Amino acid sequence: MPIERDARLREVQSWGDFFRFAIDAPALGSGAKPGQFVMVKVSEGTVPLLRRPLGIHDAGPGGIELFFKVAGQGTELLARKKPGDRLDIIGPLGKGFTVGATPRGQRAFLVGGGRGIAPLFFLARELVKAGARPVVFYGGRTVADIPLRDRFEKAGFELLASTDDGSFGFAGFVTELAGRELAKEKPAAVYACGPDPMMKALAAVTSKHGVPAELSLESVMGCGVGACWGCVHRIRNGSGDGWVKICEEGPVFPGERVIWP
Amino acid sequence: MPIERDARLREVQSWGDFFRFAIDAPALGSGAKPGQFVMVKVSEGTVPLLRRPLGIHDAGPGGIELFFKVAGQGTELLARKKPGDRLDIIGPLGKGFTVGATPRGQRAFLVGGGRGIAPLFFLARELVKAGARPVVFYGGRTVADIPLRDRFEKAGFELLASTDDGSFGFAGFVTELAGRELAKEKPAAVYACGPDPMMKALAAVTSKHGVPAELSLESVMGCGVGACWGCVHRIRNGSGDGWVKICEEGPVFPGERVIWP
Amino acid sequence: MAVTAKGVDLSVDLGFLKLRNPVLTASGTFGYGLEFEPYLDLEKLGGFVVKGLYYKAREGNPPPRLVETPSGLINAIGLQGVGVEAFAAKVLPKLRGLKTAVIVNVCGADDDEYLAVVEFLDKQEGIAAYELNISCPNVKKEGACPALSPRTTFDLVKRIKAASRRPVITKLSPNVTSIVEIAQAAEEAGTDAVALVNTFLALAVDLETRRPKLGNVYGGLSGPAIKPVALRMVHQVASRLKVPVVGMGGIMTGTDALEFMIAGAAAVEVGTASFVDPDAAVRVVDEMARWCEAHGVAAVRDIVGTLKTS
Amino acid sequence: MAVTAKGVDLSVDLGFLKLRNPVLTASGTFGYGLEFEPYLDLEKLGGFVVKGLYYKAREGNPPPRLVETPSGLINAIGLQGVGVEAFAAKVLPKLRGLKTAVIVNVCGADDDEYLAVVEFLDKQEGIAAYELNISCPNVKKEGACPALSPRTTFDLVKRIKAASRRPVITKLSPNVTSIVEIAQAAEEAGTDAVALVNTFLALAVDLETRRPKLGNVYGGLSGPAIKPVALRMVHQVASRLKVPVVGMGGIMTGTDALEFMIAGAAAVEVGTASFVDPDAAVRVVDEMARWCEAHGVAAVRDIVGTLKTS
Ligand SMILES: Cc1cc2nc3c(=O)[nH]c(=O)nc-3n(C[C@H](O)[C@H](O)[C@H](O)COP(=O)(O)OP(=O)(O)OC[C@H]3O[C@@H](n4cnc5c(N)ncnc54)[C@H](O)[C@@H]3O)c2cc1C
Ligand SMILES: Cc1cc2nc3c(=O)[nH]c(=O)nc-3n(C[C@H](O)[C@H](O)[C@H](O)COP(=O)(O)OP(=O)(O)OC[C@H]3O[C@@H](n4cnc5c(N)ncnc54)[C@H](O)[C@@H]3O)c2cc1C
Ligand SMILES: Cc1cc2nc3c(=O)[nH]c(=O)nc-3n(C[C@H](O)[C@H](O)[C@H](O)COP(=O)(O)O)c2cc1C
Ligand SMILES: Cc1cc2nc3c(=O)[nH]c(=O)nc-3n(C[C@H](O)[C@H](O)[C@H](O)COP(=O)(O)O)c2cc1C
Ligand code: FES
Ligand code: FES
Repeated sequence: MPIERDARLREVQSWGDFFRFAIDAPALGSGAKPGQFVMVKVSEGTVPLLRRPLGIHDAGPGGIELFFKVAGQGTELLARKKPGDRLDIIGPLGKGFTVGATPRGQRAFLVGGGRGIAPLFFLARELVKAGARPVVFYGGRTVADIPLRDRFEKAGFELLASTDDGSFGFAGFVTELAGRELAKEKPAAVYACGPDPMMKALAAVTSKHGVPAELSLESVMGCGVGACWGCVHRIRNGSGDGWVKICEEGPVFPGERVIWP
Repeated sequence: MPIERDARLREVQSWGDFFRFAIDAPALGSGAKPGQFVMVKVSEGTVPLLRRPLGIHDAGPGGIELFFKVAGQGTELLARKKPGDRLDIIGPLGKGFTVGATPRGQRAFLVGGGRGIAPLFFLARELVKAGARPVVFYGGRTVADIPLRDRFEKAGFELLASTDDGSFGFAGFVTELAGRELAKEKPAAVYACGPDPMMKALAAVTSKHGVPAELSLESVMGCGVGACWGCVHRIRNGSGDGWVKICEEGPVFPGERVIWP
Repeated sequence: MAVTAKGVDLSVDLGFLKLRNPVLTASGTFGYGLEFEPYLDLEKLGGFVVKGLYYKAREGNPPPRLVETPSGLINAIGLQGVGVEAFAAKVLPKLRGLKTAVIVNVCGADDDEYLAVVEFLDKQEGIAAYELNISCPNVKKEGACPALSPRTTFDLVKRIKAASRRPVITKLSPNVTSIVEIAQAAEEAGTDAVALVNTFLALAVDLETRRPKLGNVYGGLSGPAIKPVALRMVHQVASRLKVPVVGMGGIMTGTDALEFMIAGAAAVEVGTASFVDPDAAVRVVDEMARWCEAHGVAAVRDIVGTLKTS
Repeated sequence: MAVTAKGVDLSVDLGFLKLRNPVLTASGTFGYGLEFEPYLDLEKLGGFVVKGLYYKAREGNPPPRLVETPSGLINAIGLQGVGVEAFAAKVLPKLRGLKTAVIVNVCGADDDEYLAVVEFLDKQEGIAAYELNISCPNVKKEGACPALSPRTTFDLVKRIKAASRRPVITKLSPNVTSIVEIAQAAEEAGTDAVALVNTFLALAVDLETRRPKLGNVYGGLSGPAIKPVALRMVHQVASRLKVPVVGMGGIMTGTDALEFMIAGAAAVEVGTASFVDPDAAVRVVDEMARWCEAHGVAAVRDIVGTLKTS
């Protein structure tokens, strides 16, 4: 987990509030696994003080890609960076998705809501490499919230889109869409990232059908390295329930272990 | 004294740590008098918190010019601005130099040390307009500290330069240089801006020769509008000595009224 | 305006004083008000608190008097000012006409001087209330002031209340173990309201000279840096006192002001922000109005103390 | 390194403990140390203070546990941790080999638990000293803790000192009227050193939900925002106590650390900065060394308490 102080922003693509950064950072790209994240310094000064956690959207020997939505001060500052700018990034951090949970030849459902789609592109590529057949479910409030459709399709991934307002694809929650497909034919595994309500609903569906699910959780993070205990989520343990550090034991947890408020 | 929130940086010229900004801001330019200053917002956030006081380097109906040296965090941020960027500026503030102190046809000495040269360009122009004959003394530690030489000469002003290290012009303090000229033939008035030691030395020279001097003082400023009492300097009053607000009664004071620590 | 274009009622009633809106400017950051006339319409403010007044004119502290810190400002002005007589003769007449609440920040080197200031000002017209500044950290050694103990607070407030013909808002110091105890002492002594917080006693060091950056060694920290602590203190005090609380500390925006009101402040004061933007206080009023409109809040006073802590 | 390439001696002697250099990491911001091994060489630190330890494992507070403020961070972790037994079994063995001072931050729900922790740890090897955390604002209601009164401070420190076979550094709270009084109480009770400051009790409000932004309502403010107040307190305490002072609060750079030492700190702790840069503490050591070299300071200890205030 190096500190890459000389990462270079190579390419920026944006759709409204959504941004995709291609970053030259060999040290980060090589070791990365899907579902892991990085901590990005967004300000040179003390406002905001902390780094921002962002999932690894894609990775290779040359570096990594990020995909983020402007949510506030930090991502707003990050969005102003221009190609050629230096970035200060720590990672890869955390434990990722279990690619191996989907045997060769079998189907895996990847369910992403809004910015939660970010880590699923990297995951889809790794699943294909492993001989699995990813099906991507991509949902948003409206069509503007699902800008990565083309990217997934160009990459040759099967993608089903949904919007709450019906402005594109299936009209309704992405969890409904995924639920229907899942009822038709069970996938070997479901991998998901998105807002808590979506994850909660999905956890219900998958457990009902007895399909193993892996959920990537979010929280405000202090250190990202397991030192501050600031990023906890309620998780079922052998020993019982407890506040577990998302940055260290997560961000990905088995659906049945996640306890929702 | 308007708040010009939509001033536009038109042109940037720089020499190492020194920057000249030409700014479109009609509301600021029209009313300005030489020796007055403006308060410039340097950060969108809370670090640094306060505006920075900068003298008016030149002014006209279209706007103003600033000339500054990077001294720390605020001027460092300011120096990053690019042509086209918006600037948030309050001014013109304070009382300026008394152009009328130099009668038509007579000579005035303008003594500037380092960044202190800033307000003297505007002053020289106004003196010429009033039919006076400004002689500019421009000093710095080394040649790199006196980048505005050409500008003054191109504008047709008589300029005598000095450097402490002798790398350009007279070798020694600008106050010595001015002192010698002053000993030869007294000017009607001396106007000065620069570091305290220079001002102090100059005040001594001018009072020795009985030449009226006007000194532009500096201080950290909170409000720039006379409300915080944060910018005081020791000044002789009819009533006696006191801490006087530089932003309101100054920044320019008669040499004999200024009390040095 | 007391009622916005879209019909939101911004007025607040402190009992002893009705304000057009809850936004005042903080003492020492708004001069005598007049300095700001070029930048804002004083009658758009709920009111303003003038610079701390002693009976006699004061020299103040040697410079430097100001130093910036991350998201903060330390000041050690030392309450330089004109004294009550010059204030009454030169300043007050110009303020009298204004349709806004003029509050005078009352100071004293000892209890007698506080009393003298109040007795003198009681004879003047055009003052809405006194803000009793028992909490300035820049006058006595290491920030000593009456607001550091319930006993001295009680005694001074009691004496001033007995003498004053005007409402008294007691301004408290954050440099205490229990600001609730001090506030309660002021309430028992009969204060009409409490204002908090004054500045935090602070030090900045110049590494190169190995000297304090301020002429007075210590100074008072203000600005956004202190807001979270000020907000906590306002919440603690407001949830226990009967008299209204005037909240301040790092308010830069309408959002900041509304947070203080939700925490329990019946009104707020804008301080350091006026240095950054001379018209900041009016901007705060406008932002507050817009938020109420957008959130269907009919009267801003309805949000006071609505913080849900469970 | 104790002596830099250019021959600057960074070592400091607290009397009871010699440190390679004056830079420690602050409790709760450096985990159990091991989390940071990928990012820095623990043996380049003067030492590190591990996360606060209770006798029993603790749940901690419900999230959200962190919220940022201008130049600051409010935390309400609530001292979630593994408890002494797991610490001794799983963590301590890994730390024992390290050539750096390992200091354990000792906590307790009551005096008996503090004592139990010390008695248990006294039986373990590989601990250089105890930092007695009597000042955590996130455990009891509204930040109640022993460090808020000289009496409770004296009693607890006295009891711990009587029992402990190791040096005790008492960690003080800034949420007090007179930190000098509290520090003197700790000194009279026999503490070997004092560490200050812990966090400032603070509140952040979410305007939209009208709820506190932290699950625990109040939390502790740290980071650059608090540095000027922390520096003032270190100066006040160091100029009056005989025992050494460990200073902290918003230290991000070597300059910050040196300012604390000039104000009187014999050593410093780097806290929140380690979140921003996991290797911040080592960077602080390097910057400190470079400054000494550039300014002809032969031994960094020579600058301790050299602030000229007149
Ligand atoms: C492991 C992990 C991976 C993530 N990956 C991505 C990603 O790939 N793309 C992406 O767009 N976002 C991602 N996020 C969320 C991202 O970190 C936040 O949107 C970002 O930190 C917000 O910072 P800000 O300064 O812009 O907003 P702030 O001003 O800090 O906050 C804006 C709002 O968002 C809330 N918030 C702040 N931080 C978080 C957080 N970490 N999680 C949830 N809510 C938060 C705040 O409470 C506030 O209400 C990830 C979060 C985690 C924990
Ligand atoms: C009326 C007036 C007119 C000025 N005109 C000009 C000008 O035309 N061109 C120009 O380059 N500079 C001018 N200055 C000085 C300029 O304001 C400071 O250099 C600037 O504020 C420094 O800000 P900073 O954030 O870059 O440095 P900081 O990080 O704030 O400070 C850097 C160092 O400079 C000191 N300092 C900060 N502010 C001042 C100040 N106002 N005066 C003296 N020392 C200070 C600090 O104590 C510190 O040691 C003027 C100052 C005043 C009061
Ligand atoms: C330069 C300056 C001068 C001040 N003078 C006074 C004063 O005279 N009387 C007083 O009660 N408070 C005074 N204060 C404190 C402010 O009124 C206010 O309580 C404090 O600054 C916190 O609010 P803020 O963070 O919005 O500035 C002063 C503050 C500053 C920055
Ligand atoms: C997330 C977090 C957890 C903390 N936990 C502890 C703790 O367990 N024990 C303790 O004495 N101090 C604890 N502190 C306080 C720090 O040790 C330090 O005193 C404070 O943060 C000020 O230093 P800083 O501004 O450099 O962070 C904690 C601080 C933070 C930010
Ligand atoms: S963010 Fe610090 S422990 Fe997870
Ligand atoms: S800067 Fe505020 S009075 Fe001069």
